[in-house]
Order: sequence, then structure tokens, then C-alpha cells
Amino acid sequence: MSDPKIEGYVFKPGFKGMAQDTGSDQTMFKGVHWGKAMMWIFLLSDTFIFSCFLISYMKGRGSTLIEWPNPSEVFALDAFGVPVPLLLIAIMTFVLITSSGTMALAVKYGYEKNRKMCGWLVLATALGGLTFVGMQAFEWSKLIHEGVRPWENPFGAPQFGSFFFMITGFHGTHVSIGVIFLFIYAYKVFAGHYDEEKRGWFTTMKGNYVEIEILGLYWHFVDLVWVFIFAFFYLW
Amino acid sequence: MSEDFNDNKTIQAQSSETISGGSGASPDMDYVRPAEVGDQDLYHGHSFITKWIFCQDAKVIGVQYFLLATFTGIIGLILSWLMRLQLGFPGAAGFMTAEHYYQFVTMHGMIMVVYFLTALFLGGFGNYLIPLMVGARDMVFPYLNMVSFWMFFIAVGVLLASFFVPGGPTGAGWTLYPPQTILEGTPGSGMGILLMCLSLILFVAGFTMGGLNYLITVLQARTRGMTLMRMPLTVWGIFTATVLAMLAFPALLVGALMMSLDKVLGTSFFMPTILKAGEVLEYGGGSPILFQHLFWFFGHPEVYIVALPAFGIISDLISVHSRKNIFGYRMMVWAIVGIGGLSFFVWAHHMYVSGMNPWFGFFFATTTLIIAVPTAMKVYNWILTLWRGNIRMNTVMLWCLGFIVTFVNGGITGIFLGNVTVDVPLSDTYFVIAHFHMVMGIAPLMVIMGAVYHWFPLVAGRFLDEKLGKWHFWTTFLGAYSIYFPMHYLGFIGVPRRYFEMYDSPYVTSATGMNEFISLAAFLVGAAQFILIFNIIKTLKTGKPAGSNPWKACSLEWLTPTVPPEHGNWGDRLPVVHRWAYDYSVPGAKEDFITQTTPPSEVADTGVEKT
Amino acid sequence: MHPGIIFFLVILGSVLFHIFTPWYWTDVASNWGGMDDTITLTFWVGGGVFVAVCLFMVYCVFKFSYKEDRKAEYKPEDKKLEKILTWATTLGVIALLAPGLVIWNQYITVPKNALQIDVMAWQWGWQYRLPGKDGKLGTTQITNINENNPFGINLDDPYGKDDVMVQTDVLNLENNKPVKILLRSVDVLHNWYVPQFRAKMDAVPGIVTYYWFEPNKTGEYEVLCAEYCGVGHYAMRGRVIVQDNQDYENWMQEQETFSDLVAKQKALEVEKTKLAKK
Amino acid sequence: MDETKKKEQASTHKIGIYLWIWGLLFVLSFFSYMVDWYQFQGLLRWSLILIFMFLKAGLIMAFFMHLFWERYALVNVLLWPMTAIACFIFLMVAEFEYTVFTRLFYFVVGGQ
Repeated sequence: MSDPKIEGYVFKPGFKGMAQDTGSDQTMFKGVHWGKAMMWIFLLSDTFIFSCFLISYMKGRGSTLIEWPNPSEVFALDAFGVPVPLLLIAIMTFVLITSSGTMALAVKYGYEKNRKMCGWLVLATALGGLTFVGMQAFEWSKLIHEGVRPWENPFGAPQFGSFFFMITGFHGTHVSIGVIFLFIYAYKVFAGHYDEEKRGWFTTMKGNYVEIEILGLYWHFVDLVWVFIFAFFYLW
Repeated sequence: MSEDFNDNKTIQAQSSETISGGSGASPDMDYVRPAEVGDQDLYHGHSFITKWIFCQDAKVIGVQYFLLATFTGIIGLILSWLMRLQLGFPGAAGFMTAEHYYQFVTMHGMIMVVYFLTALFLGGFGNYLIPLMVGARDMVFPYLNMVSFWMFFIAVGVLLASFFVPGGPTGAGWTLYPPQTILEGTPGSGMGILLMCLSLILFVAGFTMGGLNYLITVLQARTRGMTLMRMPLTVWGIFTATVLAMLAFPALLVGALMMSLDKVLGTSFFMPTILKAGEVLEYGGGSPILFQHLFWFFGHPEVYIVALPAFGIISDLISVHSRKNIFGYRMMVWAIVGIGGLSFFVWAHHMYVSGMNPWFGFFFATTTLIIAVPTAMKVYNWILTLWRGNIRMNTVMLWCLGFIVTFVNGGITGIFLGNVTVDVPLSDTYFVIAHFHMVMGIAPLMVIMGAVYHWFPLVAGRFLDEKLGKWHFWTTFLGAYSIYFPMHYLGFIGVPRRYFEMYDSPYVTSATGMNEFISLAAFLVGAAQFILIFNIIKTLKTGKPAGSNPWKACSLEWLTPTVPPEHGNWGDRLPVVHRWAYDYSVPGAKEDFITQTTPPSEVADTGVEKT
Repeated sequence: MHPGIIFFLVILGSVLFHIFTPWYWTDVASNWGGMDDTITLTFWVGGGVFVAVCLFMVYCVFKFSYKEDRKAEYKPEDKKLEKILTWATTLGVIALLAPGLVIWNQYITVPKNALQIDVMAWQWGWQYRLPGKDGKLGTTQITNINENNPFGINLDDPYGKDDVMVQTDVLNLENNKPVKILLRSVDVLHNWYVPQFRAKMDAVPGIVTYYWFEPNKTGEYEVLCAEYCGVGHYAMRGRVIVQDNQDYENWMQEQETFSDLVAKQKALEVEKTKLAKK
Repeated sequence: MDETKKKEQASTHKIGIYLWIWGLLFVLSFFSYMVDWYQFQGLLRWSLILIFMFLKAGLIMAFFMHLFWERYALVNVLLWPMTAIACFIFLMVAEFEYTVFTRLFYFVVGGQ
């Protein structure tokens, strides 16, 4: 967010500010909550995990001599008797971006200490996530029904199924974990834990609406990964 | 954004409030900004279980990590004895089959690199020293820190469980190269490899929790006045190594996961078409080289995950015991950071003869030799720290000197192997074994031992016995050197590694005697480590009490109100830091060290150059 | 005894060991003598640094041992000295790297006249295939491999018909004639390594890897597997015989080609059906 | 109390910017979907996919994850490690091209 106010510290803008922040005592990320800094570093690490998955996928797809199935056809869905390419994926993308938007607003209202709005928006995000997971389950069962397995598929290179189930599975796990936490945090917001600075279950830290931003970072990251999966897996 | 900026009216804090003690010669001189973050609330354990087992105190967690890693390390040591027994005296151990031999090789390698060295440096020393050295009360997320240790505990449990499953532990070599890792013909290709992958995944998950703690503590929870450039190099080393771990372990995680899927579900990530015993297996189209890339994208940073904390710790030990500031502190910091950054661009120098795209050789040889420059600078700075110092020849210093000799030796052979052409005849031979044991086995071990002798008075409040310590050092150093120095020459003859029976061409038969000698030395060195255990047990009760700051060091960990430091480290008030951690032998000062918390006004009339 | 003396003896011992060691590399028997030269160069530079650094350390240990009344020098930084050391190291590194890269370039650039040899590895053994009169090897597929087609040659590939098949673990090579070793594996990683030739490369299932060398000493050499390949790794051997032109030609004459084998199998088949009919 | 409240409100952003970004993300997703709908091929397809992908990723990171408003110290720490990923991607492209070359050359096409 915008520069915090710190007693005895004059902020400089841009790269000069970066040098000054880095060279200063106590904190390097001025005004950034510990939990938020942790989430950022964790996401950086997670980025490397997903990058390794996608790089492996690129290497695997690039070096097979058997033709790769055309995702546009494999993931097509019949709407009123007409096959529409990637229909389900498009709706899933829509749902995930919608939930990302509600999350962003939840963070904003959280910082404004608007308990009701924040709570409802977190809940809406959770429901969006749940819808996404449900649709993914539908997509998996449809493909399995069509004979796609991690080790083989009727459309072409066997690695197609392997990478599909592994990458979307890993992403889906992230979404599911996110949904669980969204429900928990929605409860915590409604229960007023952040207004009365109640300590968490496993921590001695006081409750603060910054936790909604931390959760938001995770949720946006899940969306971010989906952007890359959408581009590389479904559009390539 | 710019509007917010203009709002930033700074308020000069009242100096009387911020001076910590001090003679008050010139208050402005001692001004340190007030705390940005409120004091940390800690959960204090009440029962035995919350105080010593499921404990949230980083110091206890550090000791727990240390003990469990040492336990695992002793298992690794015993495995190495069994290997050397087979190599030096084939057939001496009746139960030793080729299967067992390869299982021992694999488990020895994996245990020593991941479960011993990584856990010990980052989990052990990191947990104990980071909060103390940066002046924090504890790690920033103590609960997560506790979970991190117990994940490590489970990971070790799973790893050791693989000794008792049908087929035994995996015998695929610690690099776990597919396809052989999961095919018949390699020992432990069933449950063994699955448990290994599971254990690694658990280790990575647990380590991530710990690593986030170390990073955020260093970045966001330093005490007042503690800038990054005033941190002891130990913290720099552990910090940078943790950054590497956070970014490198993902590749291992992904590799382990994909390999498990290949094994369990029959996917073909790493498995091409394979003909085995006259039958074509149901695999096809995968790429074994991909695993090697993933593994070494983790594996090379892993080398520095072990080396960088060692670099940091040794710098501090040499400085304290030479009574002289570390030479070229800035250069040392930038070298650590530079080595860390570069380590992500050199991974395929482990793969020069792996059949990867041959053009990669140019790229990776160049990046690898570039990394030699900052490493060499560190070596120069260590010996230049000794130069014109006032060197205490105690056990700690001996370990430091031993480190310099073994590290320079192993570093130089690293230049052989990093230079692509020289690597071709030497790779996969005993030269490689000798090189990496010297540089990331023995050299870090010297640092660990030096660090134990150095910080034991802080942890336990008593000195370790010097006489036993010297025996321990000389047997370890001379023994280990005589294991690995001659071993390079086996590599020159062309003896390949991972041979159950030594290659017995006419060229090597002459080396039988040397082989036996190496094995004997290995038994001796292993046994010598028990001197330390004896020493610790003996001195815990009867050792000379150390008191506060026994080595007359400058850095914060020695300046706690109680020795050993209690939970929360600092009593009522956090320390305030005014200088770097290396103001030794400042001209004009009363003593030959000025602690980090000494305000400038107290030493205004000395020749302090840098604060 | 002062510890410095022991450290000094360790350094001295290392140097003496290197000079008088009875264990050193075998005589090179290929064109890769350049690799030995780079190793020697690295030894001189690296060894020099090792000895210099360690001796300086020993000197410091003697000269600056703890004395109550002495105070160490206080000098946080010496920018000039650090700069000199950095540049000197950089120069040394460049001196080591440059020849290495030049020889690597030779290593991956195969001469046009090199004889291609298909080295096929399995757990745990080797077999070899040489091009026939057309000078070209046929393409292969692992799935084609059976007892009638031990190399899995694609039957519709015209180049494969006259390929010479050496189904033992002994390979003969012509002296002073470059060969390009094409490595493939049917199961796991292997590495076809002859210490005297210096060169090596992994055989990777699913792809074909290569390296080249030119044998320049006649004689018999042992082939080792240099990449861990399962429990039989340590016993996976082969032999190479380097011969003069005439001997090599004679050996070549005796070898069976793929079409010979196919013809033989066919004849056998005909015989069998005849017998069955009777 | 009043002042602290004011301060907190100053640190959040107007709702308009979130709605704008939200809308843009929908539009960009629609565009990238259209890339497939109209079956663009070759370089055009690739450049469109990548452009839309990076725009979407950039918008999410910059505004939803507030990176645009964070100080450079944090932004730099997060972005520099991506060079290692970039290097890995670049080299793996070279690697799979080499793999597929040897497979085609020695197992399918032949004529060496």
C-alpha cells in the first residue's frame, strides 16, 4: 500500500528509496507486516514450484514425437448440440477472475474496517473458489470418462494426461486449501476477531485486517497461476 | 503516491528516550531511531512438554535440530564405514552384497547432504543464532518454527523406515537418476524409492516453514540500529543459504513428485521406451535428462546451501580468535550474495557428460569459473584476517585452519571439474568423490566442529575440554585429509565411482594398498567423532564455567543478560546496536574489542573507522 | 609442537605425494592429449594457489601467534589490495577457462571422415553396429528389437540392410582413424568409457548421444561403464582392440551384416517349415 | 481516534481502480479466448497468447496484489529471482529441441 509513517524515517522514492530501505536498520520492507512479508516469500517459492512444473511440461511436450492432442478439441463442450471449444475452461477462468475481484474488494473493505462488507466479500470469494473446484472435478470426470488417464489417452501423446492431471491437480489443491482458509477467515471476520484484535489459534500475534490481505495475496496468486496454465496448457 | 510522500513529516525522537545507557558525552552521536514494530509476544512453555518437546523457543528448536541431524549423521557415518569396509577389504563383511552396498551408498549420500548438513547448518545453527545475532526475541513465527522441526522429524522417520520395508531402501545413488531408480535391477526400486521421495517432500515442506522464519526474522525483525551491513557474516551466510533453499527445493519437490507418479501411476515423465528382460515396458516418450536438470537445478544451489553458512561461520570464528576484524567485510557480504545468485546459473556443470545439448558446455563452464572469483576472494580475506592478527591457537582456531586447508584443496579441484574439458576424463571417477567430500564434506565438518567448540560455552555455559578437543581435531583433520587427498589419484587412473568391487585393471591393482589405507583412515576418523560426544557429556557437568562473553567477542549473541540465554533472549529491553560486529583491536580502546551495543560516545576518543 | 609445523608438513606432504605418486593417469591412447595438457595447466595454476595460500596461512600462524602485549592491526578494508587480488584471480580463471573451451569445441565437433559406430548398451553389456558399404547406419527403434533383429533396425530403412553387427562386447577399431561413438541404451543410463581414450559420454535411453576420438596406439583396452546403472554396474565391462589397417580389414571381413542375418533366419525358417511338412 | 481512522482510509484505494482492473481482466481473458476461437496459428497465436498472459498477470500482480504501490525493495526482491526461471526456460527450450532432433534423426528420418 502507500508509504507507512515511521517515526524518524524519511522515505525516498524509487530506487533511491530501495537503497535507503535496504541499508536501514530493523526492517527492509518498511511497514510491511511480518505475515505479509512471509506470504510474499512463500509465494516466490511457490512460483518456483509451478515454474518447474510448467518447464517440465514444456520439455515433455517439446520432446515427444507423438502428436500432442489439440486442447481446443479435447476440452470442447457441447452447448445446445454445438461443440464450443474450451467452453468450460472459459467459464472457469471467468469464475476465478470474479473471485479474485471480490477478494481484492474484501481487502479494501477490510482495511477500512468495514466488517460486514469484508465478510460477505470473503464469503463470496470462497463460494467462487468452491465453484471452480466443482467445475474442475466435472472436467476431470469428463476426461476420465473419455478414457484419458495419467498414463495414456486416446487422443495422442500419453504425457498429455500425465501433465494435465498433475498440473491442474496441484493447482486444484492450492484452490481447495485456499477455499478452506477463505471460509475460516470469513468466519473470523464476521465474528469480529480482527476488530477486537483477538489472538489466533496457533499464534501469539494479535488479529489484524492485514491477515485478509495476506489471504488475498495467496488467492490472487492462485488466480495468477491459472493465467499461466490457461495460456500454456489450454491455448498452446 | 507522491501525495502520500509529502505527508511524511518526520518527528525527531527525543534523544533522551533513545539512548541506551551511555556516558552522555554527546547524545546526538548515540541517536538510534525508535522501534518500528512493537515488542513480540511470546508463548512461554509451562510444562516439560511445552518447554522441551513441542517447544516454540528457537534456541531449543535449534538444539533439537542439531541433535536429530547429528543422530542421522551418525547413521550416515556408520553406512560409510560399511562401504569403506567393502572397498578396502572386499568380502570382509559377509552380508555385504552389491545390493546392500548400493543401498548404503545412496542412503549415506542423501543423509549427509540433506538430513545432516542442511538440517544442521540451517535448522541447527540458524535457529539458535539468527534471533540472537540480529537482536530479536525469537523467530517471527515460533509456532511455525516448531512445526518445521516436527516435519523434519517425520521426514527422518520416513527415511529410516525405508530400511525396514520389503526390498530395503533405495539404492539408486543419491542423485536418484531415472530410469534405473524405479526399475528392477536397482535395489529398493519399490517401496524404498517411494519412501525416499515422500521423505524428501516432507523435508522440503518442513524446511519451507523454517526457512520463511529465518528470512523474515533477518529482513523484518532486526533490533534497533542493526542494519544489514552490521550483521555478522554468520547471519549473512545462513540468510543467503536459506534464500537459495527456498528457491531450489521446489525443483527437488517437483522432481520427487513426478518420479513418484512415474512409479505409482505409470506416467512417463522421465521414462522413455524401455526394453527390459526382452519385454518392452509400458513407458514411452519421457526424458531422463529432464530429471537431471530438475535435480541439479536444486542440487547445485544445495551445495551452496551447505557452503554459505560454513563461509559465514568460519569468518566469525577466525575474526574472534585472531582478535582482528574480518578483512574486507563488504567484499565478503557481496561475495556471499554473488555466489548465491550465480549458483542458479551453473547447475548443468554436473551434467557435462550426461548427453545434454553439447552447446550447454560453453555456457556452464563459463558461469562456473566466474563463481570461482568471489569464492577465491573469500579465501584471501580469511587468510588476510589472520595476517597481523593476534591469533589464539585454541581448538576453535585449529578447526578454522583445518577448514582453510581442506576448503582450498577442494575448491581447487572444483576448478578442475567445473572446466568442461578437464571434467570429461575425471567425471564419474574417484576424483569427483574426493573433490566433493573435501569441499562439502570435510570442510563444512571442520566449520561445524569449530562452531561447536566456539558456541558451546554460550549454549551450555561451560567450556568444552581443550585437550580432548585437540585430539579430536588432529585425528579428524589428518585422518580425513589422508582419506581424500590420495583418493584424487585413483580418479586420475580412471577408477569409476559407485563400483561395488574396485575396478581391477592392471593399472589399479597397484592401488590396493592405498585402498586399504583409506579404509583404515576412514574408520579412525569416524571413531574420532565420538571424542566430541564424550567431551560434551563430560563437560556438561564438570566443564569450566564460561561466564558472560568468554571469548571477548563483539557480536550480540554473547551480550545476553543471562548465560545461557533464556526464552526471549534479552530480558526487559532489546539491545541497541551502534556498530558492526568486528571492532576488534581498535587503537585507543581500553580492551581489544568493542561490543556492538557500545554507544559511540563511549568510544569517541578511539580510532573506530566504521560504525 | 607448534600446530603450524604440522600444517606445514601436510602441505609439504601433499606436494611430495603429487611429485612421487605411483598412481597417475594411464598413457593417453587417443587424440585427447589436450585434455591432459589442460589438467596439467590447472595443476600448475591451482596447485600454485593452494601452496601459496596455505604457506601464507602457516606463516601467519607462526608470526602472529597470541601474545598478551600485542594488539592486532585495525584495518577494516584495503580496497586496493582487494582490487588487485580480484583482477589477478580473474586473469587466472580466464587462463584456465580459455583452453578448456577451445578443446570442448573440438570435442563436440566431429570430423567429417569419422566412422560412425552405434554402441548399444543394456543392463549389463554392450554390443556394436558399424555401417556397411554405404557408409551409413540405418535408423532403429527399441520396439523392433527381437532375436532376429538384435539392434532394432527399422526394416524399411535401406541404409540398415548392410549394417555390420558385432554382437560381442569386443570392438575392433582402426588405428589413427577417427570414430564417432553414437551411444544409445535400451533401458537405463550407461557410459562407454575407456580410461586411455579419456573421452566419455552417457548413453541415455530415448535419445542418441555422441562423442568422438581418434585412437593412436594399437593394443587392447578395457571398456568400463562409468554411469551407475543398477546392481551390475561394477561388472559391466567390454574390450576395445585397436589394430592397424590390415588386421582391421581382416576382422571386418569376418563380421556378419544385417541382411546376412535376415537371410540366415529366413533359410532357417524355410528349413523348419520343410521339416514340419515332412 | 478520528485521526487514525483518517490515516487508515488514506491508505486504501478508491473502489474505481479495482473495478477497472477487474473489467480489464475480463476483457483480456475474453481476448485470449478469442485467440483460440478464431484459431490463429503460428507466430501470431503465440505472440497474442503471451501478450494477453503477461498483461493479465501484470494487472493482477500490480493492482490486486498491490505490487504497484509497494516499495521497490519488495518489488525487486520478488522479481530478480525470475531471471533464474528465465534462464531455466531458455535452456530447456534448447534442450527439448536437441532431444527431438536426435529422436527424429536417429529413430525416424535417418540417412546419416
